[in-house]
Amino acid sequence: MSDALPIEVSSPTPLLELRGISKEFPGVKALDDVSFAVYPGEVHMLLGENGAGKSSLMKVLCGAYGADAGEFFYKGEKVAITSTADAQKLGIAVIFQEFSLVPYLDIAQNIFLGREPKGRIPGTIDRRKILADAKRVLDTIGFDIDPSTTVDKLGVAQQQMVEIAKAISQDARILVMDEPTAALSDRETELLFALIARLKADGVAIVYISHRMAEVFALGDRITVLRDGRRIDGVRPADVTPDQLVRMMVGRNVDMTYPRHFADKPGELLLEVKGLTAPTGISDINIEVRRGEIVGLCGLVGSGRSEVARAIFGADPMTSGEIIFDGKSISGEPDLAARRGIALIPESRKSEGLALLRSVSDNLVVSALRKLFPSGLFDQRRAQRTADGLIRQLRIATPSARQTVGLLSGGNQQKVVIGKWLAAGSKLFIFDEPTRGIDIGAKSEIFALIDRLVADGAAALMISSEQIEICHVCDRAYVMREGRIAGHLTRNELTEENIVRLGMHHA
Amino acid sequence: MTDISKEAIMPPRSFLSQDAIQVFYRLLAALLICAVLAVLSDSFLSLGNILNVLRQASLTFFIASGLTLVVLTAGLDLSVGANVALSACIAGTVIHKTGSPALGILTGLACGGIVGLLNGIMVTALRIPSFIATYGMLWVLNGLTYWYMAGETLHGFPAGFRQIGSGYLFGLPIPVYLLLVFLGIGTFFAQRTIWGQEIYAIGANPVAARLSGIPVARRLLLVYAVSGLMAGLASIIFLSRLNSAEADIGESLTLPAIAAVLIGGTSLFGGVGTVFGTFIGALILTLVLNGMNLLSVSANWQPLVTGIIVILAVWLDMKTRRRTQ
Amino acid sequence: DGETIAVFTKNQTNPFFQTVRVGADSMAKTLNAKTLQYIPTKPDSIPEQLSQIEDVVVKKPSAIVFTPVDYKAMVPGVEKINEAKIPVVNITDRSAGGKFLSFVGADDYSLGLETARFLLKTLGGKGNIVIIEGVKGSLTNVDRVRGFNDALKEAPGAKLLASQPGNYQRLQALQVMENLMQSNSQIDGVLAANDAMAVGAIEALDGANRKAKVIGINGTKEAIDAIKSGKLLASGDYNGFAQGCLGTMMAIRSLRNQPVISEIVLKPTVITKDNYQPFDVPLEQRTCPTFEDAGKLGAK
Amino acid sequence: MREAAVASEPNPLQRIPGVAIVLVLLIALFGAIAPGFLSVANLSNVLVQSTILTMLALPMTLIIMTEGLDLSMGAVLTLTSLCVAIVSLATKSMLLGLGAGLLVGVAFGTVNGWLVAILGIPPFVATLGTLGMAQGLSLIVSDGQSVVGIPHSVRDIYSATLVGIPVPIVMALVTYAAFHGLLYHTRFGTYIFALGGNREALRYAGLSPNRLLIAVYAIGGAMAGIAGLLMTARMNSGHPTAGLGLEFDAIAAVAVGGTSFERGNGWLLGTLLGVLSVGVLRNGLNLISLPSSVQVASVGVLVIVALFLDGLRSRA
Ligand SMILES: Nc1ncnc2c1ncn2[C@@H]1O[C@H](COP(=O)(O)OP(=O)(O)OP(=O)(O)O)[C@@H](O)[C@H]1O
Ligand SMILES: Nc1ncnc2c1ncn2[C@@H]1O[C@H](COP(=O)(O)OP(=O)(O)OP(=O)(O)O)[C@@H](O)[C@H]1O
Ligand SMILES: [Mg+2]
Ligand SMILES: [Mg+2]
Repeated sequence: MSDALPIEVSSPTPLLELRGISKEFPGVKALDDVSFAVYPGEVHMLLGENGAGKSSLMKVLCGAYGADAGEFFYKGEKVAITSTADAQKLGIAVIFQEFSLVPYLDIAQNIFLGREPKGRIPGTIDRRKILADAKRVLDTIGFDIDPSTTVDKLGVAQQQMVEIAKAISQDARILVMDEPTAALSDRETELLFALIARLKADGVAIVYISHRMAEVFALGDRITVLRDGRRIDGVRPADVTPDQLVRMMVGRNVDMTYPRHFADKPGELLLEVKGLTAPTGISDINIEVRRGEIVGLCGLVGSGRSEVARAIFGADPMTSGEIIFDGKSISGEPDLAARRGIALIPESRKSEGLALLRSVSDNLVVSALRKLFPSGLFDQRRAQRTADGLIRQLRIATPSARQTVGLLSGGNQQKVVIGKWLAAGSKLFIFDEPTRGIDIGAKSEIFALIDRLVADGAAALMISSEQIEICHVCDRAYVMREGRIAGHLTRNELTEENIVRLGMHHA
Repeated sequence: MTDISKEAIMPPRSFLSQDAIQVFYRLLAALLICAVLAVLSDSFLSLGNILNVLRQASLTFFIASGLTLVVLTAGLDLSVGANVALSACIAGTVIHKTGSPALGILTGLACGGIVGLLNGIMVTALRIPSFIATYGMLWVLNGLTYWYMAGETLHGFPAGFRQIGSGYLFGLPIPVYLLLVFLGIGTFFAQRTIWGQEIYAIGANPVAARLSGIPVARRLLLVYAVSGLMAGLASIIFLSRLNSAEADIGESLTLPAIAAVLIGGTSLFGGVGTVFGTFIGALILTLVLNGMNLLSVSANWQPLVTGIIVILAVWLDMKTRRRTQ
Repeated sequence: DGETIAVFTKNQTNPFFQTVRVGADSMAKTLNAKTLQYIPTKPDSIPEQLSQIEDVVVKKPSAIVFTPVDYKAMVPGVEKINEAKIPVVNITDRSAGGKFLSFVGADDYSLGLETARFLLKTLGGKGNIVIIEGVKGSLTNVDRVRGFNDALKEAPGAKLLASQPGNYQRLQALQVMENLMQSNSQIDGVLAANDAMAVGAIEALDGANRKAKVIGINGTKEAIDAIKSGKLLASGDYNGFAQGCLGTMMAIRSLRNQPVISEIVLKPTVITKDNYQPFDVPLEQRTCPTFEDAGKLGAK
Repeated sequence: MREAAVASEPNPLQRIPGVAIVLVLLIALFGAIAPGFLSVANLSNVLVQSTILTMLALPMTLIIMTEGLDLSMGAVLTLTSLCVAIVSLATKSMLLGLGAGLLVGVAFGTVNGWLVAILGIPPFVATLGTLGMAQGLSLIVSDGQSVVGIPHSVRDIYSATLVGIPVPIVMALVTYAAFHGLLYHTRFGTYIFALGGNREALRYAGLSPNRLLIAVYAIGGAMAGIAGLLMTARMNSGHPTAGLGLEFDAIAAVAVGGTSFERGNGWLLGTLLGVLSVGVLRNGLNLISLPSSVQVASVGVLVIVALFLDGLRSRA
């Protein structure tokens, strides 16, 4: 489907055009004859399901992957992009989905990695200049931080801001952003949007990958949809409805209202957290979760939601308080919590959720070993069957259960993390940003799944930075502020305004 | 439906698992070395020599098999050799003092296991990287053994006890039976028990393993204790085979054991490898030394040849792994 | 009285050096002096022994009894001792340089030669022989193996089948012997450069139910036991105990301005079934030779 | 928006304690109980004795920062030391000897780097292999014998002084300064952090991690060459087993110094303190004449204690 440009555009020649790009990985045709063009001063949204090939296309575009077939044109002239250096010369800069920061270098060194200002002695770095330059870049994106802070001390959101600063500093003509807001709070997201508006005005072409429908319509000038490595269509936001877009992406109708079968009367008490205080900065947390409920846990980034989740699961130690699960007090390591029926779907799937080099099957059964093989004897075929079942149930896009999990797309990796707890038969699911980086189809599937789980007598505690999601699916929610519970919202009170009001400092 | 299109891109399922393929390549390499040696030396292919090679490989294998589990968790145990020395000296003394081989064997195993457990405690409770913790342990053990032995040699053990290392049963050396037994146990443990699976998971990503509900600290303790226990077993074999022990016997055992694990295809980054691979690794190392002895290769060349073999083996392993992925 | 004598030996693991140390201690006790033992933590480590020399020069003991871990590499160390004007006696391996009050040692070459001759005589001057060498590059090994080879030259009927390294290690010697037995159906004699390797070779022979005459070197307790039981043909005695005694004695005598003997090369003894009794006593019960004995033992 | 940095104290300060506490305690302890420990002559001994290890531990720090390891360093040092001896013996020139040692060291370092970077062999395995090769070559070139009779100019390097300071100490100080400058003030140093911390970041920045990696290992080889010269000078001869096992001492010193084996987190000054701790411990124990078996165990205990202290701090 490499038909010519789909729609009329302001400028006659695109800044950069890719024609007939194909890219194959062992067992996966990641890109199949994809054509794609960006024009100066536009925000080009790239949409698609998890594993559709968005990140791959961008990696081809910036020279990180070599394409198996296809041509590149810069301002109408044929060029070769075979390395990141080639791409940089053409003014292409990328904010990757995975961070490309060096932990023990400071912010300034990270921003200018490979482009350090030269000092007087050959080979040395002009320290004063690099700090000043970094400060200037950070100021343009409104990020107020000391550029000599080492990156290992930064939170996820702060790291994302450094990534953005790094891309901006290259004075790029073409800027690719792969899910830049996935880790950002509302405040930082606003800063980013303002920045995008400014760059647009300067004539920078922006390619923007996102799974958030709101952003697509708020920012996009043009939309290209990929599905299974193929380009499906190119449209303008004004010409489509979200439902139509979703259909293009997943090839079928998806219900985006996340229907919940709300429990009329909540079941018995499953989890009771009393006065939980932990050295990680949370204090006096009181939470109750009943069977059949989905309870939200919201607040700003850094308000301590993840810390609560980790402390309940036993991943971090606690200083005082009590956690009562299913009538019994628990305290100890995660293996105890897991055995009693608590599941944690952690914030960072790559570093905390998966063994990236192992197979999908290995990852799916790892939490359920004791349940699947009560005798203690492991049976590969049984594991494989369980995995195949989960792959079907969760619609995980993988060539087989034997595929290395690290080669799946981000969203599919997330499904594997959820899948392993389904296999374990947990009773309480603690989701820490379960839909981060997950496509719309998968999102509704995951919510349907959670709904089914709780309907069957399980319960969920869900952390999400997307307040809409909380409002749609939760029975009620706790709002956190600075390590404490700032308030509780019932089903009727659960609105975005209320969440924000309780979560802000001047509530 | 998207499912159908995704089904279409699945490659045909290969019949053999990745590990099986790697073991197969290794067997091939071992056979190749055998073929070369058979051409170069008349005596190589004799039954006697083959049993001989197996028996020599068994000592390295006992140490290396426990070590394999440690390496599977992305750890390392540099203290195995020193552990063998201490355990052998203690077990030997007990046999001399009490006259009871059974008691001696038990003390040797217990000594090895306790040292392993201490390693495990350093790695889990004190959170010292295993490479460093076991290096420290190596010197502590050496100090203990030197002090305990004070330059003496233990020798002369009951004939029954000596059968373990030097006896035959139905024409096969007893260590070869032990080798087969432990090869079986090790493979079964690693591949067919959930503990084995958990060990692989820990090696692949310890943080994720912990958050998946695996009792990481306990499994690590187990793994280091098993490694120590196997060193204890090796010390018994050593003692009964050589009918003697002294303080420095461990020195020349550690690096060959590590080399056997690596040649056997276990990755130092954890999560990848098999006990059977380690067995073939031990076999390849032994074959090379056996060949050099049979061909009377000068001593000067022996480290050089061993070094090249280690690099070649691992490089070929990576080559074949990439292709079959 | 009350002098401190620093005694340097090569390692803590070889029984031979233990006998040297016990000899030194025993002599020092008799003469009312004290010993300090300096042993590298890594066996035979050159840099470590050099560091220990530097440290001991600061500490200034009354005298030093010195076994170089390597007879050539340690010369700068000896020169440092000389510069610090600490009297030093050389024992065991003859240092290639530096000034010593006295040398007390055995001659590795004749030790190798005599034991090998004894083996060949027992075999009637013929038969198939293998040599198991010690650590490549160590002086003791070079000289012993040279002695072995020269003895073999005197017996044209004997044939050298192989000369392979066992690195003074028991296990390695055992495995080398096992391997050599595969390619040689008839082995009559084994010349091992130390007792541990000789005993390793005997284990290999026993394991294969084969017989050969084996000799070792050092006269360790283990070797004496093996000679007693008829498994080992002979062991060349290096007499470490006497070396320790006499080295210490010379050092103390010079401090007390008594005459010393500048060179004592102990004659090799080939310990066999016929003469092992004097060696079959625990180290602690052995008595040091007197100064008069020393004169007879091998003064040139 | 003002983002509070989570921990505002500078990075190295956080790590000083483990190794620094150990070193200070050791010096205080031996100063109190070991006669002569605090004398200038003895302290100078400790420093001179630590120079060879310093020269190996500094590049080892860089290599470990790239999530690598060089097990061949001791064996390569042995080989370069022999080369220095053989060449200076043949040509009567110290400089030619040094040149030969450097050449061989760099060659081995480059091979290590090539095996690790281009062939992708894990560093532990690659350098375990080259360890064997260097050891074998040492035996072959020397035929297992010591090399003696080398010119005095070589030996003088170890015993000479420069404005009253022994030349080896001067060399070690210069080396430290050079490594410090290299790691913290040059682009190359920045890239070393990235090699361990995030190799992808380098690739996206248009730099070749492979070439950088080879350079790091080659530096290790070159330093083994220079240390080989010192070793030869120290022994006034070349010997085929002189440096065996030194690589583990170097690794231990790096670890004691607080460099972690992950994500490019390295600290050069810590390494220096680590080397000194090992040196002070050995020297002090020699002076108080504890039984040798205690000395053997002591280094093990030092390593464990220092890392335990670090662990305590990082958890606090
Ligand atoms: N290095 C690789 N090796 C093998 N397969 C890969 C590799 N990189 C990506 N793939 C596969 O290519 C396909 C496209 O992946 P890609 O990361 O481009 O998806 P995506 O659209 O960015 O998805 P997401 O929204 O989840 O980030 C997926 O099936 C993925 O598993
Ligand atoms: N008070 C604080 N000031 C600055 N940074 C903080 C603060 N508290 C936490 N952080 C850091 O911010 C990052 C995100 O915070 P954290 O995970 O604690 O919050 P959260 O409520 O779970 O938010 P989210 O899950 O949305 O990231 C973490 O890396 C944490 O170290
Ligand atoms: Mg993606
Ligand atoms: Mg969080």
